[in-house]
Amino acid sequence: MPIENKVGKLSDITKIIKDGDKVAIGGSWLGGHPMAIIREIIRSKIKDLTAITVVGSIDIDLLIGAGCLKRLMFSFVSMEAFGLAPNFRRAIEKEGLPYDEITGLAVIIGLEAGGRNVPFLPYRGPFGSDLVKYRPEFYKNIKCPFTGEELIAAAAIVPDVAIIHAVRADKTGNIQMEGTTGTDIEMMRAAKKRIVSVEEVVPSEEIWKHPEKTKVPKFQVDMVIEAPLGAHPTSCAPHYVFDAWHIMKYMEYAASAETFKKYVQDYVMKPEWEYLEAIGGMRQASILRRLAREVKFL
Amino acid sequence: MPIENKVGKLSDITKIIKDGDKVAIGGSWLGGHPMAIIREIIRSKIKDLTAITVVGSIDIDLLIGAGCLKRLMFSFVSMEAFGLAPNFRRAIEKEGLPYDEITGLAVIIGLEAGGRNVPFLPYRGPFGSDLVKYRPEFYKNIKCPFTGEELIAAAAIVPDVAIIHAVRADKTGNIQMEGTTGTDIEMMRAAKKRIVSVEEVVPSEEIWKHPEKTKVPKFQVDMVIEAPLGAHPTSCAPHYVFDAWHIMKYMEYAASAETFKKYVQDYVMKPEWEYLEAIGGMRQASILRRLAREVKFL
Amino acid sequence: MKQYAKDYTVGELMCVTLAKEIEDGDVVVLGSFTPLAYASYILAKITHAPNSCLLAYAAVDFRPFQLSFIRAESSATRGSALMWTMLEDLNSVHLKGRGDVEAISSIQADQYGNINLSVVGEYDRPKLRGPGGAGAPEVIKMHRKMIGYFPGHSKMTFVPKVDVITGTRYLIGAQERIKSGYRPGPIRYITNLCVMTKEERDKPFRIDFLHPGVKAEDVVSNTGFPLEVPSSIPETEKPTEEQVRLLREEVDPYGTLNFDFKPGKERLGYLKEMLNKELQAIGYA
Amino acid sequence: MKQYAKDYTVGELMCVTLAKEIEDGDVVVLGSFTPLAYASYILAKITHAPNSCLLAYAAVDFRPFQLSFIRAESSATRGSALMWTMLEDLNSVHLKGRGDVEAISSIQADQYGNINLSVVGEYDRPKLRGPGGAGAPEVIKMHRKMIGYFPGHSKMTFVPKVDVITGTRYLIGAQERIKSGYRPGPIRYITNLCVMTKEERDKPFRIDFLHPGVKAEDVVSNTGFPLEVPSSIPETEKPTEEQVRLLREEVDPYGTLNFDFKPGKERLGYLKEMLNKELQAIGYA
Repeated sequence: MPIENKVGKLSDITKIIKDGDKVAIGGSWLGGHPMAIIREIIRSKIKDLTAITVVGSIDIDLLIGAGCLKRLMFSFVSMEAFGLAPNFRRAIEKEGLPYDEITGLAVIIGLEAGGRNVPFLPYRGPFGSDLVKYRPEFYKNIKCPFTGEELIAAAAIVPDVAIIHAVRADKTGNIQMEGTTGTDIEMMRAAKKRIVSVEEVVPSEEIWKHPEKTKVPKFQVDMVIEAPLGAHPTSCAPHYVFDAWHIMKYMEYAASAETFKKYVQDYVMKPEWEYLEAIGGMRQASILRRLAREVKFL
Repeated sequence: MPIENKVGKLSDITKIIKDGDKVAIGGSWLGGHPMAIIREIIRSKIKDLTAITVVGSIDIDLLIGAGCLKRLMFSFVSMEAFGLAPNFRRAIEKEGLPYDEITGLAVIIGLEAGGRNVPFLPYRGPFGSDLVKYRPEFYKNIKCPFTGEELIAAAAIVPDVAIIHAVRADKTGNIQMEGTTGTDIEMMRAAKKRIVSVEEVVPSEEIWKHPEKTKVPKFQVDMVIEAPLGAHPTSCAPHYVFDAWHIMKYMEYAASAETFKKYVQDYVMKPEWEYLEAIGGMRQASILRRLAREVKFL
Repeated sequence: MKQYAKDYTVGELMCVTLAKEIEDGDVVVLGSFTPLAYASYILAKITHAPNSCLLAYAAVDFRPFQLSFIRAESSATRGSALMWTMLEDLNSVHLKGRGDVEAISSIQADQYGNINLSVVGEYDRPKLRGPGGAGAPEVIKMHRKMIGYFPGHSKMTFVPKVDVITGTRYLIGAQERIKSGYRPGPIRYITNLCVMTKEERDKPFRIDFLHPGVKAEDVVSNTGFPLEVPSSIPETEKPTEEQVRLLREEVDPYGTLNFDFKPGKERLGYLKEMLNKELQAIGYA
Repeated sequence: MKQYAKDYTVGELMCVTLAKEIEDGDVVVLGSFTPLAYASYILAKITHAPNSCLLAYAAVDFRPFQLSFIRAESSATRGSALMWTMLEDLNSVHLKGRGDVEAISSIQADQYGNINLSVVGEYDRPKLRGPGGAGAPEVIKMHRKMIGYFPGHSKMTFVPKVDVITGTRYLIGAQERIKSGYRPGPIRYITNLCVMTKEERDKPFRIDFLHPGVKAEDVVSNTGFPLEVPSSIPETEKPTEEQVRLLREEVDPYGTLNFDFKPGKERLGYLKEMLNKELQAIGYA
């Protein structure tokens, strides 16, 4: 028997992600989103997705702007210091994009429940929040059978596909991460299928040297794609920082639906290697990596 | 403000562990039990403890034999290939030691619930097991408020104290582990107070070099004790193996209650450094460490 | 004797005021990248609270670092003592109520301890769709203290009742908190005008400190709900010269903490200037 | 063509039979240190199932290693691709039903798929207090297949009804398993006499294979409950010469897998001999 090889190309994602799927998107804030896969979803014209994010930013905004979503589940979507997410705002305020806004812990605990094969998990949840009232399909009251305490049950979340970005993997699918992990690991446990883009595919010997860096076991991975700088313009800590310069440019393009179409043309609808040249190529990559290394402790 | 120093001596454990406490004991099978602390509990004549273990061995057998326990919560206690645990058997078969035998996942999930501040957690538990019937205070049926599915609720377990053994710590209490972790981390989260014995206390700089090896944050640690070979005669993977030779000797002593008293005199009721000499000193330590290093992959 | 600074920005004043909320040994949580909060915690850590445990991104107990607009995440990661996932964070800190402080901000906040990060207007027909609350709706109940900071104290922000309750402190008085298994602690808002505190469900926010030059009327007229106004309100302690020096030279040389206080049209220019300094620092500008 | 070994122990026969249960790509779980199961899985991994994922202690997807009595844990640890806690194991494998095989043993087993690792006799007045089940009571339901191995096939072990149900397969037939969210798979017991399988709640265990030299009557008379005895039962496939060579020279040179088959009074001597060989191997004997 040969050792199985899960390494695919970006264009192979259509073997796993189908129109209408519920897709959990890894990363958090402006960090670690699987942006190369996101761009490939747009290139592949995959439609009617339900995106699931805990704390999303440009990943969600881009998918919304490109028209890939029919629904959104989130606890937070923002461009942080760069402002509110423009396509996200437009789609909800003007176009009525259907969405489920769930508190952050309920998304995390819901994914945990999905991963561990229970339909719910209880916690001392957000009593008093209107979000509980608005989305009863995600929150129910439940009484502890031992103490009688009233708790909130968070409903299990089971994505069809999880997509995350990581530092490295071997071809069998053992995944290493060295920085912010967000809810990536919980998404991988909960989802039915999983795609991981990585900075580098390495021989298994490299994985065995540092098992403590491996965060997802191979049996929770269906496809590995080598995509250097694959989280750009978000970060891959501690290897490169987010690209503030590109994000400022994105915010300009995204200021209107019309100019945003041009962003998609200028940056997304071309091969990934050309994207990497368009955002500044090797020099910009060096800047982002150097900034990530040059930190000063007090 | 000075940087706090949580490093104590073995004899300081009486500041934290009190007669009558519920004590969760880390380690699993013949590995990683906090044996130096266990011996110190016996030396300090701490009494009426309720021990909580998932998969215990000589740690539990020794505490029982020395008369420190008034109750035992466990899913498994055995000397594995060396046989059943002699004091454990005697105490239950002959002396009626009260105990709660709980299925392994219910102990783990119970500790998890204790750590996350919920009185229970649901799972697709051991329906049909007599243990569920015998210990209703640990198991209740619960219905999912979303799907109506019947699940089993495992009751939260909140130890007064958790004791574990680890590889290294800094003086502020950040704890690194490099091998089997069992349920040590869950015990540390669940307990009200925590004591960790470590092979070595190191400057924080050593911790920062490999944050991915740190498994317990300082705010979950109340006392750190340097105790080299502190898991002996159990293992501290991958640094030393269990001491099969000493365990065979233990099994001889433990064959009867009378000879076991002599074990306690000969090995336990003396300073820990003398214990380490009695079990073979530097030569035996070298053997156990060498065996742990000499592994062959196929 | 303390030498108070004569020259400081309102951001610096809020920053040192927030830093005082950190007690030595506290578990301090950071969510989104909020420069003012980062600067406060790092300042506290290198001055009066060296035993505080700072958490941000996946990094636990990270070493205090020099703040920059773009490098907070890699700095925290590279200086951490432990790395964990959000679920491990929940299991070790949030659900347990083990966090002491996590300064939050909000689009709207009201007299009841509610915050709104969801929408302005009706939920199904928003005038403004906000970012959402992330973990804030839940952790403001769980943490020992609920600390908010508001760079623009106005009736737009401090409304009688928020349009949508994204989250709420829920358990306010010490007794109800203890009874429900959480540690007691106040709701305290640090704004560009004052410090105000609410400690009981049935009592209003009270003005504790007025920033230098601010009058109680200024606060009252900019707040959309009734306040307790003590007859004598002390002035907020000014930053010391040493604190200002530490902030400007050590903690935050790029001036990230002042970013939130720049008027809308100046922000982009300020941001570009900060980023250019970062490029210069690595020799790429 | 396969060359079958002429010389093999019953332990080796059971070991290669158990190895056949591992399919390539399976997630295989080890609990306690059970030499025969370890040897089986490692043999499978280096022959027909290189893509299986072996889990033991904290080690995930560990490299196949040479077995010894004392070094299994450090070998698994040092060769692992990932390390996790028992809770992470539950969250990734057990609760999800993602495990394929975890061979268990038991003091008693009955015709219903129940196992007893608790007590022989009455629960509150035990004649024998067993070790307890650890995770077995729960995982025998969750894993795809329930595989048991029993070195001493007798009426002492295979009883009509276990004294205490420590755990049970609970969901047996394919339909009820799928309906409850678990993958279908048989209960299969590999003993020193035969291989027997139960696939439906209402059907008895069936003898699938008889070990060389064993007759169906031998099995029936040593089993305390009714069995389905097909009219023609194939012989268990013998170990090949290559399998025996691999076991003795590569996988298990210390002969740990035969330990369980030694009579009580020989065990200690056998153990000391194995340990002495380990000391010799590192130059300390």
